[in-house]
Amino acid sequence: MAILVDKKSKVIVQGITGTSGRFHTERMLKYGTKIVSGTSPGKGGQKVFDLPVYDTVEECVKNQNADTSVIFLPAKFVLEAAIEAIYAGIKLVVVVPEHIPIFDMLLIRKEAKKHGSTVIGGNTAGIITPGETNIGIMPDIAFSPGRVGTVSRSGSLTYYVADTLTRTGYGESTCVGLGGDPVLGSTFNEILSLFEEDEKTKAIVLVGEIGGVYEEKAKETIKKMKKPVIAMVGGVFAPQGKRMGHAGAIVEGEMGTARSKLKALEQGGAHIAKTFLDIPEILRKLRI
Amino acid sequence: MAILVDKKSKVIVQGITGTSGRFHTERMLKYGTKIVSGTSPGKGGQKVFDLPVYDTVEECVKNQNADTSVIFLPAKFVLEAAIEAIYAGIKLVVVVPEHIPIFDMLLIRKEAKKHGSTVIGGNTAGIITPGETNIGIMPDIAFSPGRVGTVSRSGSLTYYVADTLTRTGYGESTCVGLGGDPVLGSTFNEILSLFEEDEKTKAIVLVGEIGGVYEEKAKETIKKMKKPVIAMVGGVFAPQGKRMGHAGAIVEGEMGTARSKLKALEQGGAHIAKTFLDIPEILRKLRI
Amino acid sequence: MRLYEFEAKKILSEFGIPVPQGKVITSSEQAKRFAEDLKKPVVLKSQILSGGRGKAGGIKFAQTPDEAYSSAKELFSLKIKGFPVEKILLDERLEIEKEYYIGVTLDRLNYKIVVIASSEGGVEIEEIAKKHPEKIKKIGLDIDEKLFSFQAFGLAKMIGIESSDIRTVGNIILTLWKLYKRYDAKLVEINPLVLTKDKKIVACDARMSVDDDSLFRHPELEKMGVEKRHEEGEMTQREKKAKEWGIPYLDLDGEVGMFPGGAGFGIMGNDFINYFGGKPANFMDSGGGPTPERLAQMLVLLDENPKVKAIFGARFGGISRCDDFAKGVVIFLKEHGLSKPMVLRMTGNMWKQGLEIFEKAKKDNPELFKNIEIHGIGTPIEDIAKRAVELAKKAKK
Amino acid sequence: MRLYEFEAKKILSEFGIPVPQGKVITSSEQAKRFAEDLKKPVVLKSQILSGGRGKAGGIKFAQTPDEAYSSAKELFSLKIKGFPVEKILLDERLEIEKEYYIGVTLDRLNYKIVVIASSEGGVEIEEIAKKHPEKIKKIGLDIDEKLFSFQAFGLAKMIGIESSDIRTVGNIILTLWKLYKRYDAKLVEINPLVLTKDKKIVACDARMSVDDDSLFRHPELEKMGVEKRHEEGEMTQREKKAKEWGIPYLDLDGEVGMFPGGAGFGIMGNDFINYFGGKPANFMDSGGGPTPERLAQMLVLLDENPKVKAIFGARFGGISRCDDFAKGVVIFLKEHGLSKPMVLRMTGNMWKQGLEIFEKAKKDNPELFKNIEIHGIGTPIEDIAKRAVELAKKAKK
Repeated sequence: MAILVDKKSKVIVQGITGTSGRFHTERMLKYGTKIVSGTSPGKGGQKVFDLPVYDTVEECVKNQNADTSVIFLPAKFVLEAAIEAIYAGIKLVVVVPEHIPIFDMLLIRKEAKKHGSTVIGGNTAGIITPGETNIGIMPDIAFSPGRVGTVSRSGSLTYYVADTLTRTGYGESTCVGLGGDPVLGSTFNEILSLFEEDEKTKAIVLVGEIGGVYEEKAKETIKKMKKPVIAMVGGVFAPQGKRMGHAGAIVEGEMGTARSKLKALEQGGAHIAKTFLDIPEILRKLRI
Repeated sequence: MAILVDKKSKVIVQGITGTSGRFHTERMLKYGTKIVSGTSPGKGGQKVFDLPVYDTVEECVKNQNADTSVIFLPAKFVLEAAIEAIYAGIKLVVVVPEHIPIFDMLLIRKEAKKHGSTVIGGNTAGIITPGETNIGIMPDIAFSPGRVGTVSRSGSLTYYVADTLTRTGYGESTCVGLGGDPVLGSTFNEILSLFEEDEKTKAIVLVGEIGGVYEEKAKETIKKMKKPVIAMVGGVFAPQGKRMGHAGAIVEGEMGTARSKLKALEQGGAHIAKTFLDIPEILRKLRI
Repeated sequence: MRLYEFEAKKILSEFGIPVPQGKVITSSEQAKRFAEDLKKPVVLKSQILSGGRGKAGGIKFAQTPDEAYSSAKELFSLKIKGFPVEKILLDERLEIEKEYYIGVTLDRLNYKIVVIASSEGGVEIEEIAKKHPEKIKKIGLDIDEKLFSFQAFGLAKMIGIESSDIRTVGNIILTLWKLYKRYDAKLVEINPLVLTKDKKIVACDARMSVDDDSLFRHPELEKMGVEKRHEEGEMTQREKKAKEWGIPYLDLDGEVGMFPGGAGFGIMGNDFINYFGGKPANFMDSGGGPTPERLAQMLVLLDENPKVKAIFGARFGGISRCDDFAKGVVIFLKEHGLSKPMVLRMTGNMWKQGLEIFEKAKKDNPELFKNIEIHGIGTPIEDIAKRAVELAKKAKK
Repeated sequence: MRLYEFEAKKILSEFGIPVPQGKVITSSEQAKRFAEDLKKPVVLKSQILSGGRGKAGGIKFAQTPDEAYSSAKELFSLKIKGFPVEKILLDERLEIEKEYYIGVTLDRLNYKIVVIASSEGGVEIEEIAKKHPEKIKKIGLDIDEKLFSFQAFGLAKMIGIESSDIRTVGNIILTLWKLYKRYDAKLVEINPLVLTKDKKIVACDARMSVDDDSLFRHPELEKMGVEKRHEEGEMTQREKKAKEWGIPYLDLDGEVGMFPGGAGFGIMGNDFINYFGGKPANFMDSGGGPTPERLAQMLVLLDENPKVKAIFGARFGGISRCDDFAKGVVIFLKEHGLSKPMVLRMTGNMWKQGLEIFEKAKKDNPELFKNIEIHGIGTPIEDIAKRAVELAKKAKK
């Protein structure tokens, strides 16, 4: 098992005719991801890697029972693309582009909740269930199938964690990129709850960073969980009031410091890892 | 019994410090209507006929358990006033002013439905349960307590009908002014259904006029009703494309003609009255 | 309240929707001159506030400036539904490959704004709905809901627009919805939306109707010269006068002058007159509690109208008192006099006092009342209507 | 991204919210002149992008133009949080009767826009929240929900505004929410909103922060001179240079130059350096698959910085390939050279090929690599960080 996606997921690429849409479609296909079609309004009827291109997501759903979408479009087109997918009945929308305007994400989130869809991102590296499907831009090389679930706001940290878990033989059930933008389609809480229900997942690694309050809020969920959560938070020494690469990575006032996040996570019962090497060590101690 | 309002209704007047607010407050009080307070933002603390004036409806609800509101304000302030009442938990909002912009009424209706409130009007003469409460601008003189429910889009026709019912000894359970505006807070269907459930009401007189489709749609409800409905529709000889006094009284294209309304009502099983004198005659035949 | 085609097109064009090159002309000379400037075949379209313009001969085509001149001359001599053609929209003539319908309207019953598109442009939407309901595609939106681009693209797709054009047509649909919201419209339609032989998308004809009651928040319409008017047809001189006085008033074809209280009874009273074999000369609404001044204005409108042979008066004293009403009428009779016979019923609040006022005035000056019959609660209103019809018939002889 | 107080006040004022009479000045002479024009006591407020301005002595009062001159002079010689004061807002000094707080902000967790008001103006809202949570009133709205006037009036009422003023204050709250929506703001607050002794309501101080990522739809901000900047503090020269190059870069206080891949690792790598006893000189993000040109720019930023004593490099080849990365770095070394010691780890996609490229280049020109240590997957990244700290310490001696 896995969460959110597996080898049966029927994936469409929104923006498939663009440069990065095309590039990552090829990569994902190579991994074995079941991509069924793509969209590009005004380019319906074209083909990309033998996949049909449609004008609307509705057609992808009607013709091919698509249930998952990954968006490769400039940030300003994401609002439309994500809501189109949600309205068409897509159950998981993966928003790869970064710097989505906050107001747009608020509306996307609202519509997603209303229609029962899940959105991950913006600025997510995607989601991978190793050995089954890889949706987004995560590099295959770091990942191997296994028993740890990972959820992270950062792509690069995800790779280091995956690499660590692969080299120490744990592997991953599913790895979810929550995204680096300030307002996200999903929260740590929601992904943690999914892992808690997933049979294959024995423990969860949560990787947070400065900015926002999603980590702080995860405390409540972790408290109620049976599975152990190992948490790592970047930015303990981050400066105040300055964005660090990710749109969402900024300490504003007293909100969003790594220390407050670590404190909350620890209060919730998470095991804190300072470096990547701590992760397999904690897993060993927990006898996972 | 009665529908929507009775002697226990705790009424507030929105716009109580204005000329017509003041005038009708005095009239309603004289009838015995239980007016508990009024609002006028910025004039909180004043008194009108010994009634407290508040800045917000919320205060009327908190301090006096108000459950009904009647609005006496210029059309352009009705959107705010009605939604304020709805959000504050007022269960019945009576919109007396006419010429409420259509878009405003759409939003009022949506919020009312969402919050479980009923709105009648705009451009309603109000609602009266004779002998108990009179909310709006209906002249007491025409009405007497009794067993016929009336619902009408026109104030003047309401008075003629009431007068007829009074003089022939039937009287009225409750008389509801649906309103003369093009988009109304309540529909014939909804009021008919309330009368159907009301013990005191033995028959219903529905008075329609050209414009809109509320009468046509009443057909479905009338079909399902056990109580007889007597219908009268004004404007059989109305010209095309011209507003007749009421903002809503206009035949646009093939929509809203009196003939189509009468046809639908008759198909639904309503007894058609051409003139006021027909009403008591039909009632007699029905042995009401 | 309906806008002229040229007004609607001006608004569309301001919002970036392509319309034909065109100009409003008021003389045949202008038609020629503008046709010369255009250097293209043209179409001349009478600007009237009603449908069925084509069938009434209100649209003409012209190949040359001279033809434009003569066509314009013909149109300017035309009356459509009784109203002379005063303005013509002279548009370049499009070479049409395909016609579509797009529109935004109000569904009052479901409290929705409905965006509509059809592959069958060029005919009335009601007709398409009857003949090819399957060729009409709709999206219903709440007032606080947004139309998304993808929905507009999808609508374009559904009516068979080519993939390469769905952005263009979709954006026009989106713009139409924005414009609808922007102007508190009741209806905006482009019919037909045309795909020309050279593959351009153009709004060939447009219709727009706005909510009269929202005009207070659209001063920009007034700036464009859009004033309160009928949904169909022009206002008569008398209607304009009544409008200035603030009296809801319509001229009708008959001979019974209507002097009622209340819009609802105004409408129903007109039916009564018809039921009893007469024809009303007008519709009128007094408003609640009319002042003596307003009563005078109402009666002037009837008295001055040569078509009016007799007057049907009805007053239900509600908020307003019958005694005040009677006083007002008496003042008018004394100051102006009434040249037509009138039958009047007065009932409701203080009706007895009202009748007494009339009685007294009549005693003082019987001459003023020689053509006036006044009734109270004892006479059904239906009998009054019958009597008015009788009086009108008698006066006609 | 934060706006200066004077920018925020300009926007408030354009929306009709009353602000004190004021002017931005850049010299003490201007201070004097404007104080003379005003003919009133004034307040001089340093324009910096951070809180705590008052405690740092950044605000001064002056009774006379001469005092304004000398106060301005003092402020212009001041550094607040390391940045010189370059602009002063000179405002008329208000005679304050009562201070309130009103603001609109984002609740990311609940995905709501929150309208906030408090009777306790003049202190930070976080402080009020701690000391008097009961004195804060809030309304949470969805992005597609409207704030109604009555809600704004109600909020004003709840914080104890007099009935006679609730329309004025309510309308300011409503305007603040409109302005928040209009500008894609993250925060707009008026603190304090002041009731003056002569009973006027004035926005005495204002703070506004907008969503950097929505700037593409706000060209009007650029027109006002608002460019991308920090939430707090000014940009350094090097940060501005990096910004021109499109590289996310921050100057920090330490001596270890950070040459990482990925924003997340950039943040975490800084922590690692600290954990192991060092201090990073910067934060940097390469973006995915940096070009040779970008790699060169990144290294230039570090090489030119005299504070940087050693460089910590990390590359996880994901979408980008390690061989391409190695090629880019080699090109830079050949063309520019690197004057600082660097320890670099490269792993992931094609890491072996990348190492081979380095090995070959080193063999060809060992001199270029004399200060560079290159590691592969065999060495944990933590050890690399430790080594970078070591190298920096050694270089400092």
